[in-house]
Amino acid sequence: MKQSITIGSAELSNPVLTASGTFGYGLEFQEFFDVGRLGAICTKGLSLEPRLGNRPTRIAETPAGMLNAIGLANVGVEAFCTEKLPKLQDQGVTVVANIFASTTKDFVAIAERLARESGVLALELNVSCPNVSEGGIEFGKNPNMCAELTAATKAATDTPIWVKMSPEAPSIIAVAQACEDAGAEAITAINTIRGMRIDIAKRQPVLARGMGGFSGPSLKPVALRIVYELAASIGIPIIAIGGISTTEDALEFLFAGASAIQVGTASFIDPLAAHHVRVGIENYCEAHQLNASDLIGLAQAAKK
Amino acid sequence: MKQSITIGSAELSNPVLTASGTFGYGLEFQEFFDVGRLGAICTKGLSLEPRLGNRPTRIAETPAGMLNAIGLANVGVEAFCTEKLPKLQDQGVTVVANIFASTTKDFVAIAERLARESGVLALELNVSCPNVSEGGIEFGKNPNMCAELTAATKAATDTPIWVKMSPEAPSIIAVAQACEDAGAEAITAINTIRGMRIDIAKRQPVLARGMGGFSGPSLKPVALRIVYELAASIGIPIIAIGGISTTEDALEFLFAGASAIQVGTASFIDPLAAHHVRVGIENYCEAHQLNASDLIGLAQAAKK
Amino acid sequence: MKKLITAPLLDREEIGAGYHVLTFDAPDSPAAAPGQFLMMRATSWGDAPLLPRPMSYLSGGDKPQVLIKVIGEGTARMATAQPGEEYSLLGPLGKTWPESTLGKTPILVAGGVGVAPLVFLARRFQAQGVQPVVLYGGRTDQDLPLSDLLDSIADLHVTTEDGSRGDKGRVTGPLMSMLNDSVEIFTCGPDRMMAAVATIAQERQVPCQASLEAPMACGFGVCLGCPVMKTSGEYLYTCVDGPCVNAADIDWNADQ
Amino acid sequence: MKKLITAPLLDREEIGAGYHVLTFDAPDSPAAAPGQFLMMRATSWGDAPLLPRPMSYLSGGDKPQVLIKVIGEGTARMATAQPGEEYSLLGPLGKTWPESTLGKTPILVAGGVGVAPLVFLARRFQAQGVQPVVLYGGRTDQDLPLSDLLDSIADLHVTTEDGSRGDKGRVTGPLMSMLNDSVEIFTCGPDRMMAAVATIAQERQVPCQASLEAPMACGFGVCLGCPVMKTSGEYLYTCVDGPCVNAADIDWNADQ
Ligand SMILES: Cc1cc2nc3c(=O)[nH]c(=O)nc-3n(C[C@H](O)[C@H](O)[C@H](O)COP(=O)(O)OP(=O)(O)OC[C@H]3O[C@@H](n4cnc5c(N)ncnc54)[C@H](O)[C@@H]3O)c2cc1C
Ligand SMILES: Cc1cc2nc3c(=O)[nH]c(=O)nc-3n(C[C@H](O)[C@H](O)[C@H](O)COP(=O)(O)OP(=O)(O)OC[C@H]3O[C@@H](n4cnc5c(N)ncnc54)[C@H](O)[C@@H]3O)c2cc1C
Ligand SMILES: Cc1cc2nc3c(=O)[nH]c(=O)nc-3n(C[C@H](O)[C@H](O)[C@H](O)COP(=O)(O)O)c2cc1C
Ligand SMILES: Cc1cc2nc3c(=O)[nH]c(=O)nc-3n(C[C@H](O)[C@H](O)[C@H](O)COP(=O)(O)O)c2cc1C
Ligand code: FES
Ligand code: FES
Repeated sequence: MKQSITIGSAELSNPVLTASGTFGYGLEFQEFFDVGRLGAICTKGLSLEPRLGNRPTRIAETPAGMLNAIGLANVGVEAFCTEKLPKLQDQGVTVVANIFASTTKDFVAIAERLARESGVLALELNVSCPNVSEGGIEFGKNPNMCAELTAATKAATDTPIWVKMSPEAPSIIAVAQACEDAGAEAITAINTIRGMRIDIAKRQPVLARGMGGFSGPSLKPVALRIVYELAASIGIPIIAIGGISTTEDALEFLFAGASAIQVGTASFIDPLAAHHVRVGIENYCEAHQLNASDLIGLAQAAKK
Repeated sequence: MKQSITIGSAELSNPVLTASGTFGYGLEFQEFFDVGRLGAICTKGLSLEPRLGNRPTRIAETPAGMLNAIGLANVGVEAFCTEKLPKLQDQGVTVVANIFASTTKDFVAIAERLARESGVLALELNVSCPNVSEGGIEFGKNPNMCAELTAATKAATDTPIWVKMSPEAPSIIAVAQACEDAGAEAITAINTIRGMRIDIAKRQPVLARGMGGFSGPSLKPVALRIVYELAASIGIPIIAIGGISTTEDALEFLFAGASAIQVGTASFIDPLAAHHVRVGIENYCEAHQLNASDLIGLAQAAKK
Repeated sequence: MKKLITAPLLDREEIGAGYHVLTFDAPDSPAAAPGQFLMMRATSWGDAPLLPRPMSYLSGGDKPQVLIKVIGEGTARMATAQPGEEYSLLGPLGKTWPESTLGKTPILVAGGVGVAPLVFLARRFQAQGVQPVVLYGGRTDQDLPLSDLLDSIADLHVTTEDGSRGDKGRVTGPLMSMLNDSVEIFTCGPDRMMAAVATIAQERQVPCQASLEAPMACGFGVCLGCPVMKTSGEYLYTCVDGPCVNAADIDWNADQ
Repeated sequence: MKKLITAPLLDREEIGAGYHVLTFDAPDSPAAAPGQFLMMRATSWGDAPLLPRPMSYLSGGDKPQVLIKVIGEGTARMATAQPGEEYSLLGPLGKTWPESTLGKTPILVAGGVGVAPLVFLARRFQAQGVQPVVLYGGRTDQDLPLSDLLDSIADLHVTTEDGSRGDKGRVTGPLMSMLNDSVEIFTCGPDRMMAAVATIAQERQVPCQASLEAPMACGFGVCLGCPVMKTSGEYLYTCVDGPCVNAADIDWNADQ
């Protein structure tokens, strides 16, 4: 059955992507499976300049989940364009660039730099990272700011703009609607929620930054609820993220109304997770004689 | 070492309570251990009139957590006062009445009814239940409404008022500060976050109401972060809830700045959980020669 | 009185595709009666799966047994449990089957894994010198665990939907032909089967007891997660007001 | 090249209080070199504990071994694992110890469970016909797993802080007396021990390789969870740039 999915002006070969920050720059997984067969990969968040990231401890485990406070360590957009992107294109990998800045000006500059390259399917604006002090998430909490940012980056590039939601926005629906009105082609949801762990022996937070972003299977019920709510509230496609490890998890999100999904933390537990989910959805579609696009929103109809 | 803890004008024999809705009316656990030795129990949420609750399916499991949409089924404040409370007093159980209404008037009426009884240590205002359509959580999201409600119930009774926070408030800190200013003697945090599961085979939400409140170990990192933030922002004691199953979990919350903790979902997995946590904290205090009150906020000092 | 104990698995026997009998070594186990259940989980589950699973006693005593069918993660783990593995067992919970009305012939109507509390009941009848009739239905002959055992202690009639064993069809067919003033029904199985049995019983004015299922978190009346609608318009809570109930009290058409 | 395989536990041997050697039956295991590690978790863990745990190879081949010390939930589960239990093993990961400089005598400085990658290294030296010196320190004689094995393949010197075995004190004492132009150091153990060894090595201008530890989520460079500060002011990532590094490159005083 047909696996392709339309996200705004982009066509994906299938609805399975990988989540930013959990899949490196994509190349690291080629040893495990053919990454080019995924719908797309989202890069680690790219900033205008390279970033070292936060000091350690950066990660901690929680029940069925984890915390991270990486602090957007990345090679910077320039090195990405010259060192990573050509290899990804060589290997036939579809790339979504996740980008981050603390000012509209810098977001626009990154978008412009990427616009000079071919082979970037979409820009995913990360306005929802809880792990840096400067801005970023402030855009994601405020509908007006987020809409302005969307419009500004859109004006700077022909590449479609996707906006990645923070679950901590006072009203995610308002933010998503504002982005839709401003020309975003898709909403990705959700980024991590801030969480914490305390080291009993040291009597201090485990993470050097105190808090970190909470991800993994334990996040799934909250992410699913948000996607379900968003799907009933906006007209553009939703790309769902949050604790997706298995085909069943992915189906839950598609049934809830997502057009595609991203596998995140699960890739740490099983580097082949995204591959298995892609094959699993394909098998489900065959077994039920449905195209992948037919799965979208099947559980919305049952709404009371 | 001394286990007693002061919460506003109330003195608790120790910092371990049980969470509303997870401990029935307290009597059900007497077969397992002496409930009177806990700091207190919080009753199932009481409304002015008895409530049947939502139709099934009301509960579902999630990774290291669960969802519930009970819909505040309860016997009503009158039956509680005549049938449950006398027995609890007989058995020496310290009782916090968790109360719920959709209007200030009804909140006040419940407070007035309970004021006629002795043996209620405090009223915990549930302004954070995600599982009923009428009001409730609207109070918990809005600092002004919540402050007015706090003041109104406070005026109606001499019993101390605690207010239970919703993690979905746009600013929990603002709500908590407003309640403090309005005379609340403690803040309890947190109630559940809304979550969801979809039944793949039926292609519809597992819960009849679609969504439910997410609780259990998986909620812990988010609850801990909120308690840590609140502790730095308000002057009244915090009673922490969210995924506490073990002594170590409880210590994390005390170190984060809570003055007491509530054991919730864990009582379903092990009806003796609260008992074990109480004994565990006592042992920890002996081993480290600290009073229970010395534990409060030990990890706040380490803040960066 | 209910008690929380930890007990090692003594033995696990696979008795057909997806069905296992688990036996625990629990000398301090409190006495349990047919129809009662326990909430069980292995210590090794850690935080996930989180909740204990409700399972009917297949037998009580100091070596309590359950019959499990693999459904999801919890039962899948039980189906691979090794002897020695430690379980927490909370029981006995809920209401037993009421005693039989004097002189009436009990007809036990079982479907699939619902057979467990009926086997235990059949043994109680056997001990009382009563020979019950058992009507046992499944989709195929693969879905009739413990039928050999039942054959030895009761007057067993089997139906399968595909005719691979016994009469072809459902239990309701033979059941109708058996009903008269001197019988009473005890049933446990899929909701739809019990609803059909209850309806027939009501039409024919035959007493009918049913053992209900509902998702459960606590098992002893504190989470309020397991309501079932009564004809009176109120809820009963399966874990404390059931699982064994008078079928006539239940609104079998309620949207649950 | 790294590979993800699932392999049953072949054997678990407890070799002292809290220490266990796990052996896997992994005929399709890729070749691993001393100092490399794998990310491992049992299939039975389900969703919790979530992340695989990094463990150094104690030996490679088609029956790879690890030495584990019980620290928390993951290692506690490993310490009770039964033969046959299925593990996922992702390896080999990270950088091996560099080859020894021609003609220099290797001194292996081990602390506690850090001994594992050094035992594997000692075997490589043995195969190359080089007899390494091993300096092995623990708090008590309970904290010296595999010391008998080491005794048989290396020139072993033991220190304990309480004097219950070998010299009383820390490894740094004997180490200082051994340093000269013709030796080089390979060390793995607690951070503080390695920092002390690295400082001494630097003062005496002796080459020193250290195998680092850091919390890890992925183990192959994609989560960016495992940075360690270098003297250059940049981070290296332990899983891909290490775990074996030149000790002189590390800022041992950085607040990690
Ligand atoms: C009082 C009582 C007695 C029971 N006695 C037995 C018994 O003797 N033997 C036995 O095998 N089972 C019995 N059950 C059912 C058993 O509790 C469930 O099959 C089990 O909890 C499923 O757990 P799981 O982790 O394998 O599946 P889960 O992962 O929890 O669920 C897997 C799928 O099965 C569905 N499911 C969950 N619970 C039930 C249920 N109760 N009925 C049907 N589908 C369900 C879920 O919605 C989900 O889609 C009893 C239930 C009750 C309430
Ligand atoms: C490259 C590498 C190789 C390793 N090789 C071995 C080995 O051969 N044998 C071995 O036993 N261990 C080894 N470790 C350490 C091992 O990974 C940890 O002990 C293990 O992950 C702890 O898991 P847990 O679930 O038991 O404890 P957790 O529950 O994860 O942690 C329990 C407590 O231990 C602390 N902790 C977690 N990780 C570490 C750590 N790396 N060091 C110290 N404390 C920690 C936590 O903060 C927590 O307080 C290695 C680590 C690395 C990075
Ligand atoms: C280690 C780590 C790093 C992450 N880095 C980024 C990032 O750079 N940009 C971003 O938008 N999201 C980042 N995320 C968030 C994920 O893309 C995803 O939204 C989140 O983890 C929830 O999905 P999951 O539960 O499947 O992991 C990161 C997550 C993790 C765990
Ligand atoms: C089944 C169930 C019923 C609950 N009912 C109430 C309630 O009536 N009133 C209330 O304030 N909180 C209620 N809660 C929320 C808990 O008191 C607690 O805030 C929440 O479950 C988080 O804690 P936990 O993770 O320890 O369970 C309920 C929770 C559960 C699981
Ligand atoms: S299972 Fe909790 S009340 Fe019935
Ligand atoms: S452990 Fe993930 S980058 Fe090193």
